[in-house]
Amino acid sequence: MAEIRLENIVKKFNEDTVVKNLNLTIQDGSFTVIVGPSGCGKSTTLRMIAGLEAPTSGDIWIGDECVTHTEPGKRNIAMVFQNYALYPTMTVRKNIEFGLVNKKVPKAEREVLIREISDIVGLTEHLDKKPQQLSGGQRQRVALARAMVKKPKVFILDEPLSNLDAKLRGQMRRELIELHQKLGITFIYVTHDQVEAMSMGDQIILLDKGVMQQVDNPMKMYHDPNNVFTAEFIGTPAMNIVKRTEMDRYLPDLFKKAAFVGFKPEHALLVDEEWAISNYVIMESEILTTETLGAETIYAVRNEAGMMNIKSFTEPITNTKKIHVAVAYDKLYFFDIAEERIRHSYSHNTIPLSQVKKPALVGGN
Amino acid sequence: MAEIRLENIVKKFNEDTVVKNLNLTIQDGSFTVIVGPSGCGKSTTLRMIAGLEAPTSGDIWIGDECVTHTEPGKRNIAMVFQNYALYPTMTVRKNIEFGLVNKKVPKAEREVLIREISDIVGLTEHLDKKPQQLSGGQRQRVALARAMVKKPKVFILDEPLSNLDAKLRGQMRRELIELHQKLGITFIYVTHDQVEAMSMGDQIILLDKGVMQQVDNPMKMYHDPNNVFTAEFIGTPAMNIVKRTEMDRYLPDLFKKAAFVGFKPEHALLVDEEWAISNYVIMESEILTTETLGAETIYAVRNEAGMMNIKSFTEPITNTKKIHVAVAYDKLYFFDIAEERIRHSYSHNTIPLSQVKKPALVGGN
Amino acid sequence: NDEDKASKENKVSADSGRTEITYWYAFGDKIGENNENLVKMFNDSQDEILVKAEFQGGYGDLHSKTQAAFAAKNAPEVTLNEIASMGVFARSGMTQDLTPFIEKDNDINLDDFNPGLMGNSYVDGNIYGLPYLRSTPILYMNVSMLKDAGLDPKGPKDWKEFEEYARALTKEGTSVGMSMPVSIWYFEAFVGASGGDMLAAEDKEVAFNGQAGVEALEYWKRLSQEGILKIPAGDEASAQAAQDFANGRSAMIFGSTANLTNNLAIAEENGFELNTAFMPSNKVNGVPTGGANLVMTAGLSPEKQKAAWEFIKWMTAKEQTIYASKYTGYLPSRLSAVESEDMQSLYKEIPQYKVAVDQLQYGKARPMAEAYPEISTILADEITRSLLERDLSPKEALDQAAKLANPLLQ
Amino acid sequence: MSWIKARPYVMIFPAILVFTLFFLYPIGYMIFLSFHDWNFVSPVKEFVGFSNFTSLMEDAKFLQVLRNTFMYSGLTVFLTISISLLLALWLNKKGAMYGMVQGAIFSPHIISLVSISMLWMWIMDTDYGLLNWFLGLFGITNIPWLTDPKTSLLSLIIVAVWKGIGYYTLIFIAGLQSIPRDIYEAAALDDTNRIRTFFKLTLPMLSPTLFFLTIIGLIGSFQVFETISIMTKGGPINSTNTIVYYIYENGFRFFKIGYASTAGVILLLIIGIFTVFYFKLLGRKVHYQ
Amino acid sequence: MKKNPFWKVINGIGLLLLICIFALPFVWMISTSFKTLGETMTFPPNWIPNQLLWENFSKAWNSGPFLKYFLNSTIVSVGILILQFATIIPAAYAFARYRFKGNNFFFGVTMVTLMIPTQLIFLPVYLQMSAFGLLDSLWGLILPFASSAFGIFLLRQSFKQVPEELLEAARLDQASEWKIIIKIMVPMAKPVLITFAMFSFIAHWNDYFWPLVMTTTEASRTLPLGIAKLREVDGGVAWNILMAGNLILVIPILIIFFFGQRQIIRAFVYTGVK
Ligand SMILES: Nc1ncnc2c1ncn2[C@@H]1O[C@H](COP(=O)(O)OP(=O)(O)OP(=O)(O)O)[C@@H](O)[C@H]1O
Ligand SMILES: Nc1ncnc2c1ncn2[C@@H]1O[C@H](COP(=O)(O)OP(=O)(O)OP(=O)(O)O)[C@@H](O)[C@H]1O
Ligand SMILES: [Mg+2]
Ligand SMILES: [Mg+2]
Repeated sequence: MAEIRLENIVKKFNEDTVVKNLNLTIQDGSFTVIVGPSGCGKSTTLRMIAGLEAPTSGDIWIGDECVTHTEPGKRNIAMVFQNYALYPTMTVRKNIEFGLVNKKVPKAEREVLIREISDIVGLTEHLDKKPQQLSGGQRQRVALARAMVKKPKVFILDEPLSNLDAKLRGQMRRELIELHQKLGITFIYVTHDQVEAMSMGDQIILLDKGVMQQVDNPMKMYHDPNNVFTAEFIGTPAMNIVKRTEMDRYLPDLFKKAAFVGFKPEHALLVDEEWAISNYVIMESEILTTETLGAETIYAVRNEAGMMNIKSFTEPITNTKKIHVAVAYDKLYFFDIAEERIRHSYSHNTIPLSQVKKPALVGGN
Repeated sequence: MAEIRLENIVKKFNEDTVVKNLNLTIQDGSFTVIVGPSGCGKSTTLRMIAGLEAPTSGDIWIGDECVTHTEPGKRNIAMVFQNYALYPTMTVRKNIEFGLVNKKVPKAEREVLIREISDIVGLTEHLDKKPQQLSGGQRQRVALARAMVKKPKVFILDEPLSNLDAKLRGQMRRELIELHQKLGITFIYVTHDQVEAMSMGDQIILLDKGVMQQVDNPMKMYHDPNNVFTAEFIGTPAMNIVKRTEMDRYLPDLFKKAAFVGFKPEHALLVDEEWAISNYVIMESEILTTETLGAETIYAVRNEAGMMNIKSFTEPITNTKKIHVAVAYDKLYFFDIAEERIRHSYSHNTIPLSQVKKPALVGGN
Repeated sequence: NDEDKASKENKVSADSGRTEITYWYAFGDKIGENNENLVKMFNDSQDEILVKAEFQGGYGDLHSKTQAAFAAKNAPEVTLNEIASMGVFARSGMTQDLTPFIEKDNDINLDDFNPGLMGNSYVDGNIYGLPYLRSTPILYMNVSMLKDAGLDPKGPKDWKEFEEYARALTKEGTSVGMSMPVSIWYFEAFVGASGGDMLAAEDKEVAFNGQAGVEALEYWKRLSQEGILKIPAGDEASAQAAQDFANGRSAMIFGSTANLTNNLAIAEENGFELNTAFMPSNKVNGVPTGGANLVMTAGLSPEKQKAAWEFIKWMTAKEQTIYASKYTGYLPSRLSAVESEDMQSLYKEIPQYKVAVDQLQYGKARPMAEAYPEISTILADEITRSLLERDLSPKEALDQAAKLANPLLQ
Repeated sequence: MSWIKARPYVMIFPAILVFTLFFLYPIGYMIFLSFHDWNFVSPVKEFVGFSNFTSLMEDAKFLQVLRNTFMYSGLTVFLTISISLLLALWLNKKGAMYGMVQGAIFSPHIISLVSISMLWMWIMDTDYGLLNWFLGLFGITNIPWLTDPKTSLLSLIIVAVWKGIGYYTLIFIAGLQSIPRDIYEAAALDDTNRIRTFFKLTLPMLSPTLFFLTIIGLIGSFQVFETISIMTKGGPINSTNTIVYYIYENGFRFFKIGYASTAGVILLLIIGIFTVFYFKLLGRKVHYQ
Repeated sequence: MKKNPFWKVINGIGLLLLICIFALPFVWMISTSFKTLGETMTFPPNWIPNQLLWENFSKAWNSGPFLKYFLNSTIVSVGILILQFATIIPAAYAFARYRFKGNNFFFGVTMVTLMIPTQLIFLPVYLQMSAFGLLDSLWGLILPFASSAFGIFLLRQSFKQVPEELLEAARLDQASEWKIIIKIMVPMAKPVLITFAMFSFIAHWNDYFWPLVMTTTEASRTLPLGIAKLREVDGGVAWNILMAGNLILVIPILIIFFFGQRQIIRAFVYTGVK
């Protein structure tokens, strides 16, 4: 059992409270992703779990054991660092072996373990190279192997992919998912990239300024944000959120108690001028920029309610700048003055996109 | 006029030919993006245009002038380096001013120029800081300002965004597009990130091992690749390409002369088992991993033709691993044994996605 | 390593019951070998006393190390004092008054020591050291050049002749008559030749700015300005002068008697004939002596004192004096040694050796004031200055030196 | 927990112990002696208050020694740094020839000062020296390098510069190599000429190196001893006497320990004030990456 | 950017001139060491001796117990090096990596020692050594240099540059602090350590002053003193033999330098002593 519990964890650096009364349970065997903007305390939280930093108050439990004062080396946790932190003077083999030697694992056994692990991560032929001689992806794998070989109960990864280029990042992401499935142990993964968070985690913890904002699975997080912060954080481009007052011209008689109204860029449709039906908000807009990303296109548009991003999967529009943005009422999100979500009577998620009657689209050229 | 022409450019480093007989015209006022894998000669090409490197043979023209032997400072080119190359010992103001002083611009005029430019890039309040005191995005802007203030005819940018995090990168990307529209001068932009290339360029030059593979606008590049290299380079995930022989079981009687068959991940549909119509290739497959990225989901699937990536914009499928992949015949790409494209009698691009009759989709959970 | 060295020595002394004493000496090469050889002979000659000889650098190094060792209370029992430093060591209580030993000991005959060398043995009326490796400056001449210039190879007798020699031997651009560094030792010789002293009686005041000193410096300055006396300055000036002489760029140099062997060898190698002569006289003959005296350090146990005395006595005895003189070219400090057959046959064979011995009849003690080393530095500076600056008269320069030096003697 | 607290102290203890025994305690002892009159052997050390200090400050010789020291240190450091900076700019290239030259100019650094002093005494000999022989080929004759008070200090400076250049050059080359190449390219695109590039980019980027070398160089040259002791013994006419040699001379040639200690205290004060001043004032202007 | 051949030639001549300025004195030294005494005094100097007088070397070597000197020099230089490593590595690590009360103070103390010339302190040290009974022993030559402020300074600089994650990774790997130092820090600081070792070795191998004052017998003397003995002669110095002695002194260093030279630039680029 390696369920991890943080109880009333507070962490201060001098007078700065970096983590504020965190209560958190990470299920055994889960792939938990911690996300949040830079400086929100993600690394600090991880480091407290690993024992590299002591909490100012509160307790940390791994399984049935309170490890708040246990040394890092004794917690049975392995960590993969953002920049891998490979020992640069040691070969790949020595890097992997180092922890085993410290644990006094006998030589023969070590050899077996190293052989096994390097097979798994595909490093067998690089065992005698130094880290500098490896590519980014290979280094990543050494860091993984070094962590895995110790057969830890918990696997902590702090932004392990942020140094890799897009292509490699995609590949490593998939390898990590597979690895988690294979090992079945608890993964705690930190990233500030929400795409990564969405694609990898089965539980996402969203932090902001040391306070937990939402804990949910990725789809819930995406479709059902608790507050403005979550809504704006998850999804690229972010959800468009405007003051209700600005939306009044388009939505004169709906949900007066809401302070903010939001909709996702991909839920907006670009439609012909003439077209209008009752259960859609229609906003006359001007296209400012168009980013074509192969299969999808992102438009930045301006209308009377402000600037908005629209994501579309049809051919890009190049023949006109004037456009109408249409958003179905049931795709709107409402937030109160404290930026908390006002949940609506019917859920957006139950109605599949394909079943909604679609307005005629403005065609690309 | 600042059209740039490269004529028979060859560049060797010692015995390595890094650029092989490049002929290229970059239109005045265009936003040209050079892409290609690492080490393909992108930077070298740029540096030859800027004059930082002399071509081994061939000539470079800017407008009507042959600049092959002109000093970099005299070419009226500004460059933004990958890591900005700001002068670390100078304040932001001095950084921007440096080139002007060299050009002997009088002090009063310099002040005006600096004020203007720092307004544009939003650095006015940071003018007296040193580069180390700025965040990545701000440094980027200093580099831009320094380049812009010289009012160059050509603006060269070598992977200027690769050091930034995803969020900032998106923002800077948009700013650069706007800047180009505002200034109307020639931009040459290097990146190895094809998403960037697609979203920013109005002309993309794809290089591989010092040889030009394709020059086209982004959509043409995306939808109408000239060869396997382009097809595999543009798009994430990359186009699925398999040997025709592997596809034979699904495509028994079509295009025997093709050596490779490909289709884009987003052109594949995941359909019910029973469903089958004649103008679709249907491949019984197994889902290996699922990446949910908010609005889209990427599946890695395996079937008898091999491993494939499928991109779908519907709710993720979680209830089954067995699935059928369907690709319309007119979404297939064919390549000959030399990996060159075999263009088909009808173009894929003229038929909008929405008009194709759709098979029933497999629903999400 | 160290411990087993120590224990080995302990064993030697324990086994034999010999009294161990340490002897520090200066200089390596022939001089060093001479010291080591003599000590070995002494140790072999008896079995009461065991002497360990240790090289300690030049006189300067030897002196500072002796002081430091004194402060640390591990000074050697026997050491050397450069003769001008006899006073400092004696008066600060570092060296032992030898008078009682001499008085008690019948073996030693003070009268046998060359009186010209004894001046520096007495401090405040007591004997603190015995002459050991001693020298005196003499004039070396390139006889071949003298002959070419039609001069008497015997050499000049007085300043007047010296000047004539120098003039005759100077050939513009090829050679000068004389090459001589600014050395206080030679200056002492010139002052002595004019009948003067460096310090006034009782060492309370300098005397070098008197008539004799001014005369000496004026003489130097005149010859140097005429270009017949070349004065290389600086610390290694004597080495340079030696080189000039070796190359025939100067026909004469002054030098210590200790250089004779070396100079003979060089003359032979470079193919010229060498002769020696007295330092030229002016009003009188009077030369300083040089080198070092053997001294015993203060505060020893009676046993060590006895051993040290035995050693000093043996080292300065006739046979050893002869040995050392022949080995190093230093002067034999005992009259009996000079008269010995050994030495006489040497003088017959190489008459140049005899000059120095003969000159000793005019030997004078060097000043021994505590501040004399510092005064020498000051004086050398002022002399150099006067030689370099045309307008600075010798009198002024010497007065200036006196002004700086006198407070040091208070 | 307490072990964790004690750990750093345990780790620095051996080093600090060595420093205390062999540097700090002696310094304390020296300060003690500077208030006394003593000649090594006399059992009493007579307390004299500040009289050593006052007489030292009135001693014309000492004042000249101070002047010599400043002159020597200032010029040595200035010349070494400027020449080696130029050499570094020149030699900072790849190639066997350049490697050889770098090795050659560094080689004086590995040879003992004693050997070097003897060698140079010979080279600078007025009549037989290599230097004058060489200059003679150009019609310059008989410069009395070490024997004329006008040139003697300069001669010592030449030796120090000659010895130091290789080491400094190497460090400068290291500094140059750590300057990113692309800022030079940026400057090229800004149409910058060489001189401006040097003064506006290279020099400021090298400022930490300059800083380090100036401090190390000054401390080192304040401590010059061997060359003087062997080549000139402070002469002629006191023209090359610098403070450490002066201290040694007074203490061990003239038996004035208190006086020498006082000069030592003054040397320490000078070095100390200088270092603090330099760190405080110039340190701020230095660019660190 | 284009090199014209004229400048190439000028450049080449310049480089040769540099080599001459810095290496010719040694050539002269070598040449002198083979000459007869008379030949050393000829003017202008002969670059190539009339005959190779190898006996100068044996004369120099036999002028004292040179084998003993050689051994002592080696023991002292190597001994100092070993002790320095033992003291500076933990100290530099503590200064670089731990926050503790007095960190700055003790580091300041360390730096102060950098400013003190040995000529100032030898007398008290001499008295102290005498009190410990270590005078005239190799220990007296080794102990005062058992630590090095310069070494601590350099090493601290390079230890500071090791990223914190590396240490944390090691701690998670259950490595003790000691193990971290030995297995991670030291290997990473290798170029700096080698450079420091070179400088330290050269300095102490060549040191003249300290052994001169601290030793009184041949048993504990080092090479430079043996060489100096050749110079300490009342009368003319035998330059040929002296130079032969100096060559004997220099050769081991030359060999070490030959192997270490490449490390130096690397070390300085690496430490940020720049
Ligand atoms: N050792 C420390 N001393 C003082 N403040 C610290 C320390 N470590 C972290 N902080 C502060 O704590 C806050 C949280 O830091 P943390 O590293 O946990 O952020 P993060 O969420 O990991 O950010 P990023 O995404 O940039 O890595 C930051 O404001 C940071 O400045
Ligand atoms: N100065 C040089 N000397 C030798 N080879 C060089 C030099 N500069 C570049 N090359 C080589 O030329 C090839 C092309 O380099 P270039 O920098 O143009 O690649 P790139 O396309 O910009 O790659 P990246 O995306 O990694 O920046 C590479 O193989 C590189 O190793
Ligand atoms: Mg972090
Ligand atoms: Mg590049």
